[in-house]
Amino acid sequence: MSLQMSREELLHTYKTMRTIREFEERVHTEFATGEIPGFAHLYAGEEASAVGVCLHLDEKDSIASTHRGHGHCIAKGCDPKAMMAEIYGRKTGLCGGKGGSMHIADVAKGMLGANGIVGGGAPLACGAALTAKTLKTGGVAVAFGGDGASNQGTTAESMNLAKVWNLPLIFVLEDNGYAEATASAWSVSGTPVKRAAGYDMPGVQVDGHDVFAVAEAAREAVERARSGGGPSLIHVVFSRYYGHFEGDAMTYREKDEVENLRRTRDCLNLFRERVGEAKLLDAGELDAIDAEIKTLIDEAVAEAKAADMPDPLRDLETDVYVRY
Amino acid sequence: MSLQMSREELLHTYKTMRTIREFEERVHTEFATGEIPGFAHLYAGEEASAVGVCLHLDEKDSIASTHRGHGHCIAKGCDPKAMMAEIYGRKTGLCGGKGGSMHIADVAKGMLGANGIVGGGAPLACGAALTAKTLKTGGVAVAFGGDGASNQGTTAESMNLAKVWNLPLIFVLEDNGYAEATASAWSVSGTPVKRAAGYDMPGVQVDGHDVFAVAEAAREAVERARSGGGPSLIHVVFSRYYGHFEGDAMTYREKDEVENLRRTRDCLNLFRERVGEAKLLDAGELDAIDAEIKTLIDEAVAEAKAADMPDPLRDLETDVYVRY
Amino acid sequence: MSKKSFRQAINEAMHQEMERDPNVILMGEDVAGGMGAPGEEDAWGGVLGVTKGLVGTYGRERVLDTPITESAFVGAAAGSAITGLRPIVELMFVDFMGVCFDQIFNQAAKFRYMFGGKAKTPLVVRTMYGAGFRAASQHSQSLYPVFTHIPGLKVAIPSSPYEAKGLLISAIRDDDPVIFFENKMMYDDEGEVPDEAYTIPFGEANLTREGKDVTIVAFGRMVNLANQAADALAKEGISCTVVDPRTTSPLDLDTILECVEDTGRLVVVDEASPRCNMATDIAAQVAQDAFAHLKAPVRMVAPPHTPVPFSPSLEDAYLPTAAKIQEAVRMTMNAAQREVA
Amino acid sequence: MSKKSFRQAINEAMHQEMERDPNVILMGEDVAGGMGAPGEEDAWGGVLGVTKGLVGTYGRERVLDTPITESAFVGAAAGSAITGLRPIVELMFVDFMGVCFDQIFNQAAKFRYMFGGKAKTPLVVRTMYGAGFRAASQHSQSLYPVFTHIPGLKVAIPSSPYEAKGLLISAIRDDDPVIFFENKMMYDDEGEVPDEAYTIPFGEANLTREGKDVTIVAFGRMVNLANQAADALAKEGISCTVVDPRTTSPLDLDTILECVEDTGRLVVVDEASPRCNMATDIAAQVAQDAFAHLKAPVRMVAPPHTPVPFSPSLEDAYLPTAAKIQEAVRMTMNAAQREVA
Ligand SMILES: Cc1ncc(C[n+]2csc(CCOP(=O)(O)OP(=O)(O)O)c2C)c(N)n1
Ligand SMILES: Cc1ncc(C[n+]2csc(CCOP(=O)(O)OP(=O)(O)O)c2C)c(N)n1
Ligand SMILES: [Mg+2]
Ligand SMILES: [Mg+2]
Repeated sequence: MSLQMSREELLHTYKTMRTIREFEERVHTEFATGEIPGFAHLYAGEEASAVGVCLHLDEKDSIASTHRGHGHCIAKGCDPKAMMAEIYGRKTGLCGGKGGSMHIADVAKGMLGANGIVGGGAPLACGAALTAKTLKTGGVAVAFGGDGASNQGTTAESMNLAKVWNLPLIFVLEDNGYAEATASAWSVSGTPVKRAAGYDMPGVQVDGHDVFAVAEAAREAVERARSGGGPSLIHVVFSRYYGHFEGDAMTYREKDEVENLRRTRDCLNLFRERVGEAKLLDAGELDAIDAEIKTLIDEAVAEAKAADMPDPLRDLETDVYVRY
Repeated sequence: MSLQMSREELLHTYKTMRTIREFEERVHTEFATGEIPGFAHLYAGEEASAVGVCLHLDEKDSIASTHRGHGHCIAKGCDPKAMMAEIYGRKTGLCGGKGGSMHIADVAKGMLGANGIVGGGAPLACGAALTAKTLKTGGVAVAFGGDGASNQGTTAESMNLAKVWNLPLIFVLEDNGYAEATASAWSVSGTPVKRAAGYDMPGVQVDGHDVFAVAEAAREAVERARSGGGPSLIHVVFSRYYGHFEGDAMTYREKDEVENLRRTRDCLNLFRERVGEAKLLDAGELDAIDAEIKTLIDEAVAEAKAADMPDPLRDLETDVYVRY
Repeated sequence: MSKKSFRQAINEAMHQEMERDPNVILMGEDVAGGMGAPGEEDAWGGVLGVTKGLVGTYGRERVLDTPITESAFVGAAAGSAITGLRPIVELMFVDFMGVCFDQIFNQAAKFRYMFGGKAKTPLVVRTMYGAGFRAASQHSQSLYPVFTHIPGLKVAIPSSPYEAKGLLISAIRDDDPVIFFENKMMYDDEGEVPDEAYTIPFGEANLTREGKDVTIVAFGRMVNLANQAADALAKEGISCTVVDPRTTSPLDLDTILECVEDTGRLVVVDEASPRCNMATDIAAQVAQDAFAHLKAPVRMVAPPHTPVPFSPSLEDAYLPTAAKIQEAVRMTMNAAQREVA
Repeated sequence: MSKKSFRQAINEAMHQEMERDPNVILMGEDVAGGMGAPGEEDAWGGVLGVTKGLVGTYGRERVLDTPITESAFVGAAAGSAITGLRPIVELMFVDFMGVCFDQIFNQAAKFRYMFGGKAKTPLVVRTMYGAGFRAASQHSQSLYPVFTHIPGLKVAIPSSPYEAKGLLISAIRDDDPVIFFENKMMYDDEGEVPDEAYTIPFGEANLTREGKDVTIVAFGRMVNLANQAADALAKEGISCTVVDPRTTSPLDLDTILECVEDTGRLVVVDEASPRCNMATDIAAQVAQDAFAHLKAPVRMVAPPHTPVPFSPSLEDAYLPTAAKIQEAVRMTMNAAQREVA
C-alpha cells in the first residue's frame, strides 16, 4: 500500500488519530474515577478507520455513527472540548448535555449522530446520500457500523436500497473482533465482502491498523460514490483496546491479546514507523503534536468539569419540538 | 433434470398442484362476484414451488408462509374445504373465520400461517427449526418468501441466524417477477444465490414452472437440513398468473405476458407433457384427478357459502389468550 | 372549492406542496409503481391510488419507489430530513410500523432532543389505519396511541377531505416529524375542498357540533360516527358537542376542557384498542383537570381488547358505531348525576 | 427464605424453571457470552449479569447466544413457542423493541386469535426498562404502555425481588406471550425471597399499604417510591393505600376500584411518558367505573413529554420521585372535595 498523502494530509491524519487516542485514554481514566455518568464505549485502537475514511470527506458529506462514536465525531470535525463536556453531561456540551456519549452529533458538520441502536445509522446514511443525490450537492455519505451491526436487518436493507437507488454511500464495516462478548468469527457467517457481492456491490477488506490502507480503500470508494458509481463496502479489520464499555472485565479475551496488539499493531506506532522509514515527517514534529493534543484534552477535561450542569427548570422540556 | 419420483409421488404432485390451481381459479371467479370479503393474493402459476418443496415434508416439519399462502397451505396438507370456508369468513373456517386468506394456518399440520407481513415468516421458521433441533425431532422447517420479501431485513437476519445456529432450514425464495407493481429485476440487487453465498449458505436457482426441478433442489436441501448440514436457499423463478391481489389491473405487465406463460410454461401442462413423454402416467388418470378436484372445490365453495358466520356475541372476544 | 374525495384531497395536498417546494419528495412502495416493469410508468400511484399522477409531474427523482424495506426507507427519509429535504414517506399500512418503528421513535423522534436542539426533522409519514376493510388482524389496526405516546412525534388524524388537505399541508410544512393517519375506509368519502393550498394548524380542535348536554370527543372516521350519533340524539332531546381534536399530539386539551365545563359530561370515542388509548388519555386528563365540572362518569367507546377479526360478522361487531356512541351518551345522561358549581 | 437481590431472584426463577421443564430455553445477546471468543465460557451471563451461570448448568443447547438480530431471534423464539418449546428471550433494553416489534405484536401476540384458537405461544420476553441509569434517550424508556395496548400480550412489572421471582415463574409457565419488564435500577435491590419455586398469579394486585384517604397505584420501581411517599405522608396524618397491580395486562381493575371506593381519591404513578400511558389508562377507567366514589380529581404523576435526557441534573428532574408523589397526594387532599354516598 502506498503512502499517497500530502504532507498536510499526513499531519492531519496523525493529529486526528492522536486526538482520538488521547481523548479515549482520558475518558478511560476519568471514567474510573466515577465522575463520568452513564456508559462509554471507547474507540481506542480503531482510530485509523475513522480518520482514514473521513480524510476524504468535507462538510457537505455526512456520516452516521454508532454507540462507539467518539472517534467518528472527532474525525468528522466535532470540537473535542464540546464533546468532552457532553460526556460529562454539561450545559456546554455539544448537545447541551441532553445526548451524552451515545448521542453526540453535529449535524452542521455532517456528523449525524452516534447511535444507541446497533444498526440504526445505516438507513440514516442512505437518507443523507439521497439528499446529496437529489440536491446534487456532490456530497457522499458514510455509514459506520460494527461487525455486530453487520448482521442487523437494517444494514442488509440499506445495502440493497443504496444499490437500487444508486446512492453515493460507503458502508464502513468496523470489525473489531467482538460485539460485546461475542466473537465476529462466530456471529458473522460468510464474509462482509461476499455479502456485498450478494448485492453486486464492490467490497474490499483492509487492515484497520494501517491508516494508509484504510485511506486508500476509502479514496477509491468515495471517488466511486462522488462520480455516480454508487455504493461500496469497506471491511476494516482490527481490534478495540478496551472493554465493550467501561467496566467490562473482558474475560472472553486472551489474557495478553490487547497488550500484544498495542505493541505490534498500534495504528499510531505503525504510522510513525511508516512515515519515519519513508522520511516524510520527523519524530519531533509528531512529538510536538502529541504534546499539543495532550494539552487540548487536559483543558477539555478541566473545562468540562468546571462547566455548569443544565438547569432542570429551564432545559428539561426544551428542544423536543421546533414548535408544539 | 430427472423425474425421480415414485408413481405415488407423481400422482400426489399432480393432484396437489391441480387442487391449488382449481382452488385459486375458483377464488378468482368467486371474488369477482363480490361475495368474498377482503383481499386475496392468488398463487396460480406458482404451484410447482409449494408442491415440489412440500413433497419432502411430513407433519413433524414446519413451514412459514406469506400473504400468497393458499398454495403453501394446500401443499402442507390443510383441508381445502376448511380453507375455503375461512376465506369466506365462516365459523367453519380453518381459523373459525378470524384469520381470513392472509392468516390461514394449521399448526398441528406444521403450517405456521400465511402472513400479512412481508418477511414476517422467516424468523418464525427459524424458531420451528430450532424446536426441531432442540427436541431432536428430525424435523426441518421451510421459510417461503417472495422476491420482495428477500430484501426485507428479517430475511437477511434469518439467513445469518440459521447459518450461525446451524438450523435445519430451507429458504425458498419465490421470485414471481414482481412485488406488487415493482419488478424484482429492479428491487433485488445482485442475486439471491450470491446473497446466500454471502452467508456461506448453499444456494441454487431453479425453474419454478418445472416441478421436477423444484423437487430435486428441495430434496437435496431437505436432506442437507435433516442430516445436520444446516440451511440452504432455493431461488425459484416463475410468474404469477393474476394480479398482485384480486382487483389489480396489472397495467405494469406486458399485455400478453400471462397468456404466453399459460400457454408455454404452465407447470401443470409441463408436468403432463413430461410424464406423458416418459410414459409414467396416462392422461386418463390425470383427467380423473382433474374431475375429482373440480368436484372437491365445487363442494368447498358450496359448503362455505352455506356455512354460518361466526357469532359476534360468542366468538368475538374468545381466542385472544389461553387464559386471561 | 369543489367536491373532492378524501383520496383526491390528500393527493392534491402533495401535488401543491411538491410544486411549491422543490425539497419536498415522496417515497414508498409503489408510490409511483412499475419500477423495472415493462408496463406503463405511473402504474399504481400507491396501493390504493392516493399518490397517482405525482410521478408524471415530478418525475422519478422526487417520487421514489422503494424495495420492501421499511426500516431502510423510513430511516432514509429521516436521514434526508435532517440533511435538507422535506420527505413524505408512505408507510402503507400502519400495521407495518413493527418492522421500522426504531427509525421513527428512536431516531427521527429524538434527534432534536438528543442533539440539544441542533437538528430539525421535517418528516411526514403518511400511513393507513383502521378496521372495516375485511383486512384482518395485521392490516386493520389504529395504533395512533402508540405514536402519541412518543415525545418528539406529532400525530394528525383527519376526519374529512377538507381536514385531510389542510392538515397534510401543515404536516409537510412542519419542521417536526409528523405521523399522518389516513383511515382506509374514507378514501372515497367526498366533501367540499378548496382548490388552493391552505393549512389547518396543529393542536387546534374543531367543534363539528355544539350542544349543552354531553361533549363527545372523537378522531378520524369516528368523528363522522359521533356526528351521526349527535344528530340522532338531538331527536331524543339530547344536545351534544362533538370535538375533533385533529391532532392527538399536540392535543388541544384546553378546548376539550372548556367543552366539558359547558356540558359537564364526556364521552370519548376511539377506534384503537381500549388499553392505553386516546380514550383513556383524554378521559384521564379531563378527570384530573375538569373534575369539578363533571356531572356524570366519563365514558369511553372503543373496540374490545382483541385483535381485529377477519369475518365481516365479527369485524362489524368489533368497531364502534353511531349506535354504540348513542348508547354511551345515554348512559352518561342516565347515570346518577352530581351537582356542579 | 433468604435475602436475595432482584438480579438473583430473576436468575433463580430461570434456573428452577429450566430444571423443572426441559422445554424451557433461553436466548439473547450474550445471555451466555463468549461465543467464538477465546476466553472463558460463561463470560457475561447477559449485559448486566442476570443470566449468569445458566449456561454452565444447562449448556449451550438451551442457553443460546445470538447475533445482534432482534427480529430474527425474537421471531425465532415466537416460532419455537408455537412448535413446542417454552422460550425465554432477552430483549436487552426495551428501547430495542423498535427493531423487532413486528415479531412481538403482529406475530406472537396475534397467532392464537388469527388461527382461531388453534395455537398457543408460551413465550417470555424479558427486557430492561426505566430511567435513572444515565443511559440517555435510547436506553431509558419504559414503553410498557405500548405493550399493554396490544391485545394478545400480557405484561408483568415486578416491584421487588420477591415479586420478580414469583411473576417470572408464572410468566414462564403461562401459555400466552408475556413481556416481563425489569427495572434496570433495581438489580441490586435486596429482599426476602423463598428458595423454592413459587408463582404469583397474573391479574391480582398487591396492596403494599392500606389506608383510608388516598389510593396510590404504581408500577415496578414506582411502587417503592409510592411506599416511601405513603410512609412520609402518614407522618402528616394522610393515610394511603398503595396498589401494585403487578401486571398491566391483565389488569386487576376490580381491586383498584375497591380501593378507590374506600378512599375516594386516586393518584397513579407512572414512569412512562405521560400520553396514553398506564396512568391515563387507570385514571380513565376509575373515572368511568368508580366516579360516584371519587371525592377529588384523580391525579397522575409521570415524567414530562420529552425523551429521557442524559445529564444527571435533567434526568433526576425527569423522573417521578417520592416528593412528587407526596405533592400529588396533597393536591388531591386539598382539592375541593365532593360528597359521596
Ligand atoms: C438494536 C440493538 N441491539 C443491541 C444493542 C446492545 N449493544 C450495544 S453495542 C453492542 C455490540 C455491538 O457490536 P459491534 O457492532 O461489533 O460494535 P462494537 O461494539 O464492537 O464497536 C450491543 C449488542 C443495541 N444497542 N442495539
Ligand atoms: C412489511 C410489509 N410491507 C409491505 C406490505 C405490503 N405488501 C403486501 S404483499 C407485497 C408484495 C410482496 O412481494 P413479494 O415478496 O415478491 O411476494 P408476491 O406478492 O410477489 O408473492 C407488499 C409490498 C406488507 N404486507 N408488509
Ligand atoms: Mg465489534
Ligand atoms: Mg413477488
